[in-house]
Amino acid sequence: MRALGALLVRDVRLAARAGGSAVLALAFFAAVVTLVPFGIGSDAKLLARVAGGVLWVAAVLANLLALDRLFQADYEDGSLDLLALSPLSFEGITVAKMTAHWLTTGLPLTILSPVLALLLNLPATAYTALIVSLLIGTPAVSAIGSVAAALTLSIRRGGLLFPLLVLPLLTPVVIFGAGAVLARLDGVENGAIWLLAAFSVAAVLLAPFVGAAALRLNLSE
Amino acid sequence: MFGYANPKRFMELSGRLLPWLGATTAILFAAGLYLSFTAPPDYRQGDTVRIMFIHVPAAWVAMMGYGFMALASLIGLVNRHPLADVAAKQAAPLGALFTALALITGSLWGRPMWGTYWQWDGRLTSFLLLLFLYLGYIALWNAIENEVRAAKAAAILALVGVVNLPIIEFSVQWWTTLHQGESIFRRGGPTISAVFLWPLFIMAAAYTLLFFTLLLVRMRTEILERRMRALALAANA
Amino acid sequence: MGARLRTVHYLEVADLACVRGGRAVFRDLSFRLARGDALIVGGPNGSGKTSLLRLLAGLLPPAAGTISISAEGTQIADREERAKFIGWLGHYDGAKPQLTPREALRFFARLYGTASDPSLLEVVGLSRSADLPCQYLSAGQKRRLALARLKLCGRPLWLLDEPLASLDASGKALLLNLLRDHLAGGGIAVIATHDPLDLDAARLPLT
Amino acid sequence: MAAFFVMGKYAAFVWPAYGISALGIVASVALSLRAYRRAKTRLAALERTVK
Repeated sequence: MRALGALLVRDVRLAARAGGSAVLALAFFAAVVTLVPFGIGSDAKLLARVAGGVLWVAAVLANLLALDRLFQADYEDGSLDLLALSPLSFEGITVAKMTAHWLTTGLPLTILSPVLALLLNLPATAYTALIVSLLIGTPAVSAIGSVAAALTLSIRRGGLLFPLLVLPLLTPVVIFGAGAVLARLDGVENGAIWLLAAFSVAAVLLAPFVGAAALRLNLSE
Repeated sequence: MFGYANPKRFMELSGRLLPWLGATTAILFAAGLYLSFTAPPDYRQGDTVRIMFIHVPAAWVAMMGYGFMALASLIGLVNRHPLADVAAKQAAPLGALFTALALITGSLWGRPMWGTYWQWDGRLTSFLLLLFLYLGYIALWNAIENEVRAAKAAAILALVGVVNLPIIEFSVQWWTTLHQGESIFRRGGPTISAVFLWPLFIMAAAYTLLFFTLLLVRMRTEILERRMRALALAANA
Repeated sequence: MGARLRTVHYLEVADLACVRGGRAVFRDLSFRLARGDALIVGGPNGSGKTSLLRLLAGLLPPAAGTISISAEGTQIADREERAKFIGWLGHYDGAKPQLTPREALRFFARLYGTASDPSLLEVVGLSRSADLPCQYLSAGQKRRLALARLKLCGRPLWLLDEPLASLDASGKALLLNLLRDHLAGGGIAVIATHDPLDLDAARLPLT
Repeated sequence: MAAFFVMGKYAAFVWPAYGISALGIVASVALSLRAYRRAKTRLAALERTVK
């Protein structure tokens, strides 16, 4: 366990440092959300209606920014070999990487989201739903993203292929996440948040094993 | 030779089977098309019902194709048989083709009803996502140089995809109820009267056989190409 | 955890074969190394030196043949089990550009579960640049950091891939000292290199 | 015969649907067969040079 903690602390430190992926993802998230009104106009009522969806899509895209090189940096500079030879199992490596990514990208995005929701005139009642849905949904993004990162780590320009692999698998997260915000907006209770939680729990529990299988195959061929 | 195991048996077997498979497919297509055009127009949809005879079979093969790909990937991963990887690799472009045909015919079929070519209806949206899953699989396979690693990575992706398909299907259906009412496909769908069952069934059989015929042809091509690579490698080693 | 592993009695390789990209790199390779033994693997590029080391490390599955370690009285052949005995020095040093040598060593100590030993930085001659992010270190300095990590993890079976690369004269002397201490302490080492290394070791030229 | 082509005023949808499907199927059959023939001849040529 100490080994897993060591890798987690190292990755959080690396991401948080200047030039690390954490700051980059936040800036990208803010940029995309700020761009939307220029596209669809500043009509407050319209913005309020699409705010939940826009914030959710922008959050998922911002998450992907840091995900495709989750393992690739270590693969290219020889660290992955050292991790493979450490007491840490491949499952442990994936858990550490997934958690580090969520702590440095998923969580900060969730914390920043209410501020950006102001820009989109999200009604006050929906703020808790936005934060809760992002809090529950972003771990699934980190989980599924880390599996795709493990699959594409040996591809030099895997960054282009990465969204294509991940986005179809993330549609349920966006549907239930944005759906939860919309449900709150319309004052209806349709269980979106519970479906999101179920999907997230499943993704987080299964990802380490699938990610480990992907790491093993990429290292042993 | 350490290189690629030479599946002599598969080549012989498929060589003998293909002519029969091709002939049967052609006959089924002829019969299916004849029945499709001689069936009476539907009392509600009129002649657009004929599009159903090529939309439903394409949709069926699109889904069956992904299931086949996932099964072949599982076999390839579990007992490392290279033939399973070849089958999975060659099933993908075919599956993608039939998914695209399902989307196009689906949109043409819905056009008279909806007034637009694209309607965010549950079934069509699911096929759009299925197309992305196919494209992701094909792209992943081509992006990795090392053949064995590509086969395994794609296999894992196919298995992750097939596990996610029902979830994606459910979430899209749930999502359509959120945003607008029923659509023609899901309001119990057009109740298919008996006279339409025969053309539908024969066309579905024709599409399925076509899938497997083309699959065998493409697998044989892949095997020949792999043998060429092995020879070329051995020649200048 | 690190110290306890010193008791590897021998490394046994029996008619090992390796296939890379559909081509047989080598086959029917057998040798046995006991405590204190070293093996220098020579041969031109592409003769499979790195592949052999990766096979021994358990990072690669052998196409044929077996590799087993006898440690603490048991025979271990499983790839991921064997990996826990390996001290690895690969082509790349695994130095994270944003981390400083001190932070890197502290990370490896916690990762490998061994006591962090800051004095190692002096031993390998990095005391002056201990707090400089690795991106500013020279290749030789990064290699010295890798040597410090190798010593720190205290693993009994060292696998070194072109260890002399980018090392200056004093670096070479440092490597030899570390190697001799390791072997004297009952460790085993397999070294893939072109350059002459005056170490009394068995030779295995891969054609 | 003309009624057949009008397709009960839905000709603009039925015929493109069949047309595109036919195009897709015929193209995939042709491409697959051509690729096979090309691979066969190139392999035969390579085997001759290697012998």
